[in-house]
Amino acid sequence: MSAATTARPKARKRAPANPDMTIEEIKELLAVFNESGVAELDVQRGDNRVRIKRSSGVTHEVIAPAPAPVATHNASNAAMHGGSYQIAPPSSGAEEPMASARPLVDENSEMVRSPIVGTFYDSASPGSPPFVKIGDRVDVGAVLCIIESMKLMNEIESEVAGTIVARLVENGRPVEYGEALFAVRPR
Amino acid sequence: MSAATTARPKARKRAPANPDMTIEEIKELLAVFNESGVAELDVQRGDNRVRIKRSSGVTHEVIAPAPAPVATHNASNAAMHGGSYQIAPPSSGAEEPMASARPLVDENSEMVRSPIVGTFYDSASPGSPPFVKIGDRVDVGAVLCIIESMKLMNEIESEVAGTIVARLVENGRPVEYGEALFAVRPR
Amino acid sequence: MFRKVLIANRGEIALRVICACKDLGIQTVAVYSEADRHSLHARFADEAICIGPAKSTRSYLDIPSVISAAEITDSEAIHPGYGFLSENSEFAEVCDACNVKFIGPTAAVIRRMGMKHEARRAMQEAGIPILPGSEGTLKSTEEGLEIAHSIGFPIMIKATAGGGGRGMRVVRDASEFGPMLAQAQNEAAAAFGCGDMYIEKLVERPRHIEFQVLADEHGNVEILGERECSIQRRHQKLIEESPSPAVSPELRRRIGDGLKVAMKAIGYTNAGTVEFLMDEDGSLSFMEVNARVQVEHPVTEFVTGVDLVKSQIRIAAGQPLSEVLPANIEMRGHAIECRINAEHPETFAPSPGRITGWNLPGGIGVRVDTAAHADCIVPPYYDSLIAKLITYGGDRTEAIARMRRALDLFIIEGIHSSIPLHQRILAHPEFVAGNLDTSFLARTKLACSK
Amino acid sequence: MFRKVLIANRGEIALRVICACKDLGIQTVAVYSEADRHSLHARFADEAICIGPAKSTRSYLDIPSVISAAEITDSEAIHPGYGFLSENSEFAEVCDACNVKFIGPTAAVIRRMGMKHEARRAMQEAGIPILPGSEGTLKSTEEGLEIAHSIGFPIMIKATAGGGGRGMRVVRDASEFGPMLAQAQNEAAAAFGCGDMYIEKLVERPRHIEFQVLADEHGNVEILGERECSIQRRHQKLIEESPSPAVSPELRRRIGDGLKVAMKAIGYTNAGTVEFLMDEDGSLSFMEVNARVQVEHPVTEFVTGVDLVKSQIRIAAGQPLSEVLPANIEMRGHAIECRINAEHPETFAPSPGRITGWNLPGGIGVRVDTAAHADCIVPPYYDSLIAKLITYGGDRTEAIARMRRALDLFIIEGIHSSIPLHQRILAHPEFVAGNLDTSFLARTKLACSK
Repeated sequence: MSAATTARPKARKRAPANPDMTIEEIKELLAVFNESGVAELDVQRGDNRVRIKRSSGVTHEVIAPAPAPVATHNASNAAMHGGSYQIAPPSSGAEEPMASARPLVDENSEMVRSPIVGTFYDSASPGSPPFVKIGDRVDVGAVLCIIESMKLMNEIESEVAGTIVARLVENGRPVEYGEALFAVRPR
Repeated sequence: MSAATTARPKARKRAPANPDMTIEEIKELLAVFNESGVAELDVQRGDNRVRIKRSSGVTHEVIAPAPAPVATHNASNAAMHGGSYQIAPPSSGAEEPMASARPLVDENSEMVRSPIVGTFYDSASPGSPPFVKIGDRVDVGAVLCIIESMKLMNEIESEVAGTIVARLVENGRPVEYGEALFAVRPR
Repeated sequence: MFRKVLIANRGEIALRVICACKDLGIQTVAVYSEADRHSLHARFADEAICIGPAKSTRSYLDIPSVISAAEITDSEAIHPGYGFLSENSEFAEVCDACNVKFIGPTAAVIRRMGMKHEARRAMQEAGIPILPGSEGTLKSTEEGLEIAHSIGFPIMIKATAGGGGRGMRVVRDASEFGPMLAQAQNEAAAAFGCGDMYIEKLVERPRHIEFQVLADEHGNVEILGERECSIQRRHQKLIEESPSPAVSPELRRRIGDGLKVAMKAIGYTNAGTVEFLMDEDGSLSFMEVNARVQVEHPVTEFVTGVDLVKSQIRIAAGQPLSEVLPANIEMRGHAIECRINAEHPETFAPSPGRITGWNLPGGIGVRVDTAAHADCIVPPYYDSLIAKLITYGGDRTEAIARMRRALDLFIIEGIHSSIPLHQRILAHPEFVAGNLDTSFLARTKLACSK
Repeated sequence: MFRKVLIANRGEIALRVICACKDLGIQTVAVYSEADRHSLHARFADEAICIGPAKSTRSYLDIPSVISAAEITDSEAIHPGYGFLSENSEFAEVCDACNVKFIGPTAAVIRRMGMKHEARRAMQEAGIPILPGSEGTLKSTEEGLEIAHSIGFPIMIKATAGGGGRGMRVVRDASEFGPMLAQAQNEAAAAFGCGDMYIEKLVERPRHIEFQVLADEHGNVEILGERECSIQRRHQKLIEESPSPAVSPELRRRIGDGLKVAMKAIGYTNAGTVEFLMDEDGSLSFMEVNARVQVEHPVTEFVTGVDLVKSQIRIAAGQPLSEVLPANIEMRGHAIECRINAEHPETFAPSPGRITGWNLPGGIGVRVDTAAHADCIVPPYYDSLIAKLITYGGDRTEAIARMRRALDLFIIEGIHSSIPLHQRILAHPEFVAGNLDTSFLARTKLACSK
């Protein structure tokens, strides 16, 4: 299961109405500004705003749109682990759901997500050692955990070979479809 | 009555969904700004807003009109004269009402707007010649027309000295508060 | 029936009247100030006329502008809504003079009902119970003090032209009487241009109960039950319901019968509301007449099935009540209204601005009257009511459950609203038990009464 | 009463069930597909569980996912809404096996009602009029042709497992019978995995009339009047109303009495709808039973005052009808529903996408059931119903006037909707006169029937 196959189950941030201004566009604005010789330029586009000021040879102030609401995503993850299932506001539209887990782990790691709704178990039976621990190296097909669904124990196997860098669900917790279980850094 | 005191009474076109301002447009704005000699330029178009300031220098303030809606205004005027009073849709937000008449007349002309709701008459009595014609030069206080309201004939006087460059209402038509009656180019 | 009606108002009530006109097949003319250019009442009317700048004294309250708008559009009648010109007898007179039908009582009746001591006298003559107090206006401080002593403190000093709590003082002790009277007199003179005062016995913690009147132009009067409006903050109603949990069928019938006589004697026509205070013994005493449609009229519409605004228009067009109303009106079920205001739910600070997120509750038993919508601007110039949320149920319990649910599903983002306060009130055991009076918000500490 | 209910559905009906649960003080669990992550049913439920990707076979139709969601949330009951798993007897069985109460009839009854020829037989046994046709399924083409001859052409060939017009053919001439039967059989086998067919006499231009049933788990059955759903396009209902302009009180009572016997004999429980065709003589013939809550249930709620979804839940919790329903249900007034679909009003092409502008109509006599809102996305994966607009009036004329007004005030921008079509239908003299049948759209040229 690749990180791109399933989306994050819980996102709570409202999406901006306009596409975000890119760094390229801001760069271009700065170039235009420098050529122009004006003292101040203020560009607003929906939630995005850029203000450029010249004050006799001092710096240019750039208020760029916050590109990555890191704090928000952490908060969101925390809420998820707390067992809350509250959902984003109605008007939040297209989002980049995958961005959420990024701050927790390395850029290159992939999420192992639950393919079904059920209960997460980290070992074959109560008391036995967990299938995997953080830092373990796993091969494709290695059993990572069990999701119990309708009295059936479903073994969840790794689809990548790599190292477990994070575990995201406590033993015995319910999980949704698509919920992130482990982060694996491929090798 | 200065052009800035009252707003356009009738707009019927749905505001465009606000295409984002492009860098090209901002560049052009900067060029216009530099040529203009004004101190500050503030352009808002829906969610988009551009403000440009010059560090030193004084002169007067310019409200930059949205350049586009020529067609809309003509349509609007036509509809208005047809007696319809339908109004803009709810979602259309901040507009620059003053921009409306600009395309009809010279940049420097000012609108004489109706200070009351009533019926427009261009002469003192049926059959007598109109108070003013296009091309006439008028002084401050010159009677331009009559607005009948509650059986009272209210003489509307020019607040600027200049030349009548446009007349916007037909004889005997109802007018709203703030509706443009004449355009006058000040001298 | 009228061919075209002008609505001299804005916001939800303007839209409410437009709906009634559409339901009757009547063309509509909206008037709007520059601040309301993009408002729904201007959009949904067949014609819309800008009548002035944002300031209401120069637009919605400006009689010549409104009348001119009626004239240039050939409107045959004007519905004034509530507030603004609705109880302005001069406006009603000008309408008459201009041959435009004013949808409401006659100018003479509006004027008489506006003089509180006159209305009081008219009710007393018709056998409606009134509070002990002065007969007519006070001639002097000495006379006032004497009357106050005779009925016993605490008493209320009230301006005959009063409204909204202005020119009103509670006096608990004879020593305060002189200064309080002077204060109230000054306030009334400044606010209403008339410093005439009268005295009434103070009812502590009263329930506010009002009866809905419909009267045609042929001498027929009907009473459509009562509403309880005890949940108030600074004399501003927040929640209303019908029927009142405190009014028995017997009391309802008795007051209703009295009011039929009284309103006929007064020569009342069209819709009106007679407000009462109920003391702790359950006795009702007349307070005042509101000579217009009331903000809270939908709760009566829900329980009686009668469209009050449509009725107003049909009455003004000369139809008799026998045509306007069904043969027998029975009150069925229970209805509650929450006034959703654009204000902070704790500080009550007004909160104008752009509504960025908006979800209206719907579903069974829910009615919403509003002119707001997603991405609209609530202007700072007018009153803060942005929506009326009304729920109906087979009984009060069901109406409350549905109101709670509807409040939960009502999303307003971008500005503050009174929804959180309404949620707290609807969840309060005293409210659920129907233990209501005008001090409810203060004594339950849900909001300071000041 | 249940502590917690899971709603195995999406859109307006999921929100409708959430409202009923909130009104009963029951906690709610929503399930949603990845496409519905930001939908209101997920937002307004107390808990929400993602059960799969957008494709409904892997989410809303996936029994293990739904059951697992119920298990991990400790839900005591599941409300299936309409569509999806609502008439899936296997799902009802799995619920039973997992000790989760399925809010609907028993698995056995759902299965029997799903076999159209079985339902037909059950009704016939209870004395409900059925159309002339085959007894049971056809054994051979020859037998079918013989039956067709005996009842006379034109006839309908229908699949016993059919629905939505699939596996159905009109045969007007004996020569067409063989090929048509083969076609229909193949279609049914492909669509439902069962090629069993039966024959019924064709009613040309029928009215579609259906009766609302509520039955408790103690053998009591009540009939809550009828709905007329004749305004259809390709077997999809567009407008429904109650009562039907074509059903007399006498006919209503007679069919109602028969249905009480029939549904009791069948062992029917919870809510259900019995569909009839009315021929040009005004005779009703049984067509099929829908063993679930109907899309158009709100019109019955308006005229009876009964909350059908709340009733479903209370019945499933074991309450007898004597507690669930008021002592005597009277039908009062008239209600109409327009199904507002995200589709082009002329081509009927689906129109998913972002709703950029949205104004819900409100005011007197208007109910809206919707899960859409300003700035929401209508996903392309599910059915196109985005809102149900229901109006009520003292009579049909008032309900129509209010529906026209509400349609005028309903603004949807960014996607196409069926509102313009509804406006044309509501303005059509034949509709106003109540001259309805299932060919209405075609014969009035308001939409092609194909």
